[in-house]
Amino acid sequence: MQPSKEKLLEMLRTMLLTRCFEDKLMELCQIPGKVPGMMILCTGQEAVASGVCAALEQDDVIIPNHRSHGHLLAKGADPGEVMAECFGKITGCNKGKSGTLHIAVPEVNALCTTTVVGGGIPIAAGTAFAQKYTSRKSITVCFFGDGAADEGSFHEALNLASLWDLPVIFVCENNLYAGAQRHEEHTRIRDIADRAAAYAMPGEVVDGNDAGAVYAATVRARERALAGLGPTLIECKTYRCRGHGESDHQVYQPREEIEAWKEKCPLPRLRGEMLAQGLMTHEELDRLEEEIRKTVEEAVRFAEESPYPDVAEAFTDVYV
Amino acid sequence: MQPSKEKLLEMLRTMLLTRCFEDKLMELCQIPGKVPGMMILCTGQEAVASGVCAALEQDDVIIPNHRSHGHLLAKGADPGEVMAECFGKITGCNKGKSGTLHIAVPEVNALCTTTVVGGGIPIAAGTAFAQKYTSRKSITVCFFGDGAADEGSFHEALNLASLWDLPVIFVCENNLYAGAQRHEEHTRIRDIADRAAAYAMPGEVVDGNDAGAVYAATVRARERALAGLGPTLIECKTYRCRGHGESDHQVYQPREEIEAWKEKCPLPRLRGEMLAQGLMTHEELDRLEEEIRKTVEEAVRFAEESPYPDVAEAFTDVYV
Amino acid sequence: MQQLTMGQAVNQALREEMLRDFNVFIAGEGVGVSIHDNPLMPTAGLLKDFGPERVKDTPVSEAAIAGLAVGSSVMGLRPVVEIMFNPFVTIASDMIVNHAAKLRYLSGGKSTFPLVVRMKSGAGFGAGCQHSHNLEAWMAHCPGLKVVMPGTPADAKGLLKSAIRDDNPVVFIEDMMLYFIPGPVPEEEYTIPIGKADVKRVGSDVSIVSWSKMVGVALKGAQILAENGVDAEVVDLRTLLPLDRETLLTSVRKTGRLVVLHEATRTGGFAGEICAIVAEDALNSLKAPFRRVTGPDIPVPFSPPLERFYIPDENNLVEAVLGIM
Amino acid sequence: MQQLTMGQAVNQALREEMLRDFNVFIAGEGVGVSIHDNPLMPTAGLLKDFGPERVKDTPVSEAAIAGLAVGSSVMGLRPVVEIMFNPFVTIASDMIVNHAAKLRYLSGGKSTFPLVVRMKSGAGFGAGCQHSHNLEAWMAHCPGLKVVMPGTPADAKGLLKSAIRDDNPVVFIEDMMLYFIPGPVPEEEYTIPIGKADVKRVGSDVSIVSWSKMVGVALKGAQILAENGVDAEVVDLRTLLPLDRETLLTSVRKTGRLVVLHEATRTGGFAGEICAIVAEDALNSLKAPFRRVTGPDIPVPFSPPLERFYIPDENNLVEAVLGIM
Ligand SMILES: Cc1ncc(C[n+]2csc(CCOP(=O)(O)OP(=O)(O)O)c2C)c(N)n1
Ligand SMILES: Cc1ncc(C[n+]2csc(CCOP(=O)(O)OP(=O)(O)O)c2C)c(N)n1
Ligand SMILES: [Mg+2]
Ligand SMILES: [Mg+2]
Repeated sequence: MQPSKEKLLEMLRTMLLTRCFEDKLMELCQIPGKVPGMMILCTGQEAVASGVCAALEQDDVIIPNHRSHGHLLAKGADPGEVMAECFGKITGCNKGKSGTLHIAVPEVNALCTTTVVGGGIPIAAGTAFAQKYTSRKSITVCFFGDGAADEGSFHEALNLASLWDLPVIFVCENNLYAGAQRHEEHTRIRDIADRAAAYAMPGEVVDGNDAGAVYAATVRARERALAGLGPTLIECKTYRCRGHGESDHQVYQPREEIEAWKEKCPLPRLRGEMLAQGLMTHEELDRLEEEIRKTVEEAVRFAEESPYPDVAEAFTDVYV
Repeated sequence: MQPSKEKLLEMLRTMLLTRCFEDKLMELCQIPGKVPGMMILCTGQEAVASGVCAALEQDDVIIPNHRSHGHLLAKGADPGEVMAECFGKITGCNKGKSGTLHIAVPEVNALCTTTVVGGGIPIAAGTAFAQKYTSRKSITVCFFGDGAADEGSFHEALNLASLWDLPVIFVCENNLYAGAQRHEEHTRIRDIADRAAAYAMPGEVVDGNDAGAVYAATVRARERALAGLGPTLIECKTYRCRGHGESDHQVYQPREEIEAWKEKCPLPRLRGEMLAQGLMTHEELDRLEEEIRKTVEEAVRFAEESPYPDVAEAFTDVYV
Repeated sequence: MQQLTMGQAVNQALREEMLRDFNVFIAGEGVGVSIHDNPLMPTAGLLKDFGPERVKDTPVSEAAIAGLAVGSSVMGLRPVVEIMFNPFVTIASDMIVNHAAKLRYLSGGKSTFPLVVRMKSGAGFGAGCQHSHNLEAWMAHCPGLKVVMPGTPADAKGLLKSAIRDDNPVVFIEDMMLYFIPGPVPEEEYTIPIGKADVKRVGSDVSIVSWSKMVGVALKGAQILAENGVDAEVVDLRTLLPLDRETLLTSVRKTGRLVVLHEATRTGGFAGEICAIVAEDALNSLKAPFRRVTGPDIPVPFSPPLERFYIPDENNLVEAVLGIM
Repeated sequence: MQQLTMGQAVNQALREEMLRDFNVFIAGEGVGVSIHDNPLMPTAGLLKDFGPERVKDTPVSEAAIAGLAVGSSVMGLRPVVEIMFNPFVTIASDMIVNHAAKLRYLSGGKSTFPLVVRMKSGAGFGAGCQHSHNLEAWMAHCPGLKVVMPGTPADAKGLLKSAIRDDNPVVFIEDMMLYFIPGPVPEEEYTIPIGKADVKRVGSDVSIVSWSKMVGVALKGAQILAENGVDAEVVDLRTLLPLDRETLLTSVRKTGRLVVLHEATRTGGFAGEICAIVAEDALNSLKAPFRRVTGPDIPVPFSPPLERFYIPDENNLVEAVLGIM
């Protein structure tokens, strides 16, 4: 299904928001003491989260991984609260206890975000099981990387999900690297989508820099899941334009490769398409970008002005 | 490659030996206090271990699983020592510390036998890595069940073995059941061999009740491994004619299914073929069976007459 | 009162909770169709009575089983999943320890994980060290989990019902040997609170602290000690996490002597925690050095005489107690 | 003497042992090509010097990494594999605990497993509880393993060389914070025996027992205590399994006071083992109750003030010591 104008706009907005949000984070984390911990950003991969989430309803669950800002913002998380969480402030989505690596936003059904590579995949089988068990009209989407597809958890979870026809979409964001290991240095297969066959599950390769294609594939897989036909594995081919974290200088990523992929950046692509097709004017685009800049500035202000949690907070939320 | 007369004889011998050995064990374990622990037998599956091991050299390593008697005897383990180990005697292969579930016989390169389902698979990648690292002219065979192919360890190990072209053959003995769960109750795919494609590895389905076919597939895979071309997954379709253990009354295995598979029993099959092709006379067969009966009797006598380990033995072998 | 084995008591608890709350379901390897057609096993008959939608046989995939529990519980279900034997919890431990135990904290208290992981433990079946390996100390070292290890059928039933109703992840460890020993279980509906120890025998000379199968050994030992003029108190912790410090300390302050008895190997075992607490908070009351009676620091051996030697018994206990009297 | 950080010391040890013995190889996620182009990291430069045959970057597959160690070691190689962060050892724990630690015993002593599993531990990097979770107590509860946790660069180098030459499986845990703190390391070839504690400061009033990063905290604390008239002895265990009971007991018998300091969470932490040993074998020498100074029973929080609060520091230690003087 081709995305409507509204959907295209929604995707463009979340992509721009994610990019702007993360550019800001990258800037801030250079200031000592400002943003603690690692900065794992999805620059270049924004079309995946945006395309997927545009195809979902509020009730649908997503299980993000360590590279989650795009997932969260596309699912509708509040930028200020996500930013505050990255800062470790009490007003953050998780009271500052999580930090950037495992932000969960249950309000928008972004659940169980985990930084254990592959850890979200069996959990997604579990949330989808609950959706089926209680006959909800919703599904689960699990985001993970190409590296995660080598973990045992991937295998066990996909087998189980297929066996029980669980309403879940496994979205592999193949950004060509798992840490410093290039795709062909961590597995012999070219397309991770081919692994779906090992579980009698449909698998599909999608251009992960084409938000519309990601959207369309997700819509199809979601319909399948809701119809009780079980899970789908969607591999989105994309690229990690930055290092793994803020301190990774990409020495192992060929310059030309980075440049070539920057050419394929999903943002100018969608923006260009929309302008070319007359779905949006330059003026509207400027206004949108300005609005997003403001949103992110506001998010940063909110995060900066928020207090750190009181030490007593360390002891809450361990148990109910 | 078709097996020679000698190979056929070798396979028949180990199959008969395994059957006779296990029939005896099943008899003995009914006597309270005689053979402790569980009795996990490979009745009906003997052609797999026999066919595989006939294609191996002494230097080749096998990694057996919980259903190991056939693997061990086919690789050349001493029946008396294996029997004594099942009894828990000090003369057992492992001084009585292991018992039937994890008998290892390093003398014949049957290493690291494990009763953790799927546990042997990553270990086999490790032994094969060592064989490659030291340029040995030998390979590793890993035996595991259909159930084990659902464990995460299967996935991680096959991916690694393929990535590094390790000289290993993964032999899945698909006996149609993982515990009480029938094949289609634990996975959606029909042929586990199809999973090989998920690692860009060749996968092959073999009639696991045809020792010759198993032998031929192993020879091919071994040549491939020795040539540096990497691992192969061989799925041997067979059947667990007894319950999972001695106390399992097979209530979940349809009577007709058991009967049908008994018809396909690999022993009469190979025996019949050899007699029909004139590779062996009835007289020679009788002599062979008699010899095996004696070997097993002798093994039982050895086990029975051997002492239990002294309690002080409990403390040895924890560390070097 | 009805006489039930622990397997039957667990079965009753599962049955009652599944009847009470549709959100409760069970999953695991062979929890429905099983290789044991034995009515004493904890999940016997549940498939027949509740159907395959609520009694889920799984592939041999411990990580997925535990992940199923994590994911379904955050959605409001109350999964009770089974890891067949304690050492296989290793494979599920990322899900249990890094996810079930931590995701609530990581969510800032927004998500809850009302799940139960049941597993069998204990030596004595000639299964060897890859089946028999008591790892309760691992689980009790993980904030965010609760760890329950009942020693009697009645405790098992009441505690499992509490575990299922608890909004936190609970690891529930059943010693297999207890599946076959009957004991009294109340007929009427009841629960037993998690986190409360139980003094199974009142005494004044020494506090024997134990849990699970070893509680029975402790009581046998106390009997022999009584014949030798030593009046032992037997404290059954029942829950290791959260620990009932109150009952523990009250007992040791009274008796002045501490012996901890567990089947797990000694070094790094949970007896250390008990000793530390007492040595921090009740040192003044002590009349004698502590003693730990535990499995030796070896993998559980298969051979019957060695396996018997491995498992602590009442004689080991009596000897240890008499040594500090 | 050369000044090296622990990362550099580990690097030297790996380098020297790889030069000495072709059977030594290293494997893990990013041990060759790494996201850290930082010369202070333990495996920096090894790929360049030893090539991809001996420096093996692996897929993100912790169970396979540990299985590779088990299988290659039984064949006579001496793998040194890396599990990136301590909590990920859960995924490898079946291989380490049920296989590396037990298969020798199960073989009746016929097979040996000369492998090393290195892993990073410790809070303080704002990575949160799925990266920061000290689980040394798990490993130290497993007979068949050795567990080493050095506190200085020199100890790390000497102990890692011993670990690589040891014919048993060794779990070698490095606190990441120590990667960036230089200390003196002998120039000449040396090893340090596994299983020997080291008295890092001699004192007479209290025994502070610690390991890994917390040894530095203990020494800082001892300094402050000295200014307050308390003469503390600092015992660096260095190896948790096998434990040097002798050095531990000698120290506590001398000082009469025990404070155990570790970063891991309190309940079920390895301090319990230390307390138990002392309460069993040196109770008569004691002048005061024990104290444990540890991480609180919570997952490691992310937010800077909370994470700082989590990690025990010299003030917590001093307060605990003064409380029992
Ligand atoms: C179980 C586990 N192993 C290792 C790591 C360290 N680590 C963090 S991200 C990462 C690479 C993951 O690659 P991929 O799945 O492709 O995701 P990407 O980072 O490329 O988005 C690794 C190895 C981890 N967090 N969890
Ligand atoms: C990790 C693990 N989980 C569960 C078990 C219990 N168990 C023993 S054998 C078995 C079935 C294995 O099935 P399969 O791999 O097909 O081998 P088979 O027994 O059929 O030969 C199970 C579940 C185990 N030993 N290890
Ligand atoms: Mg990636
Ligand atoms: Mg099977």
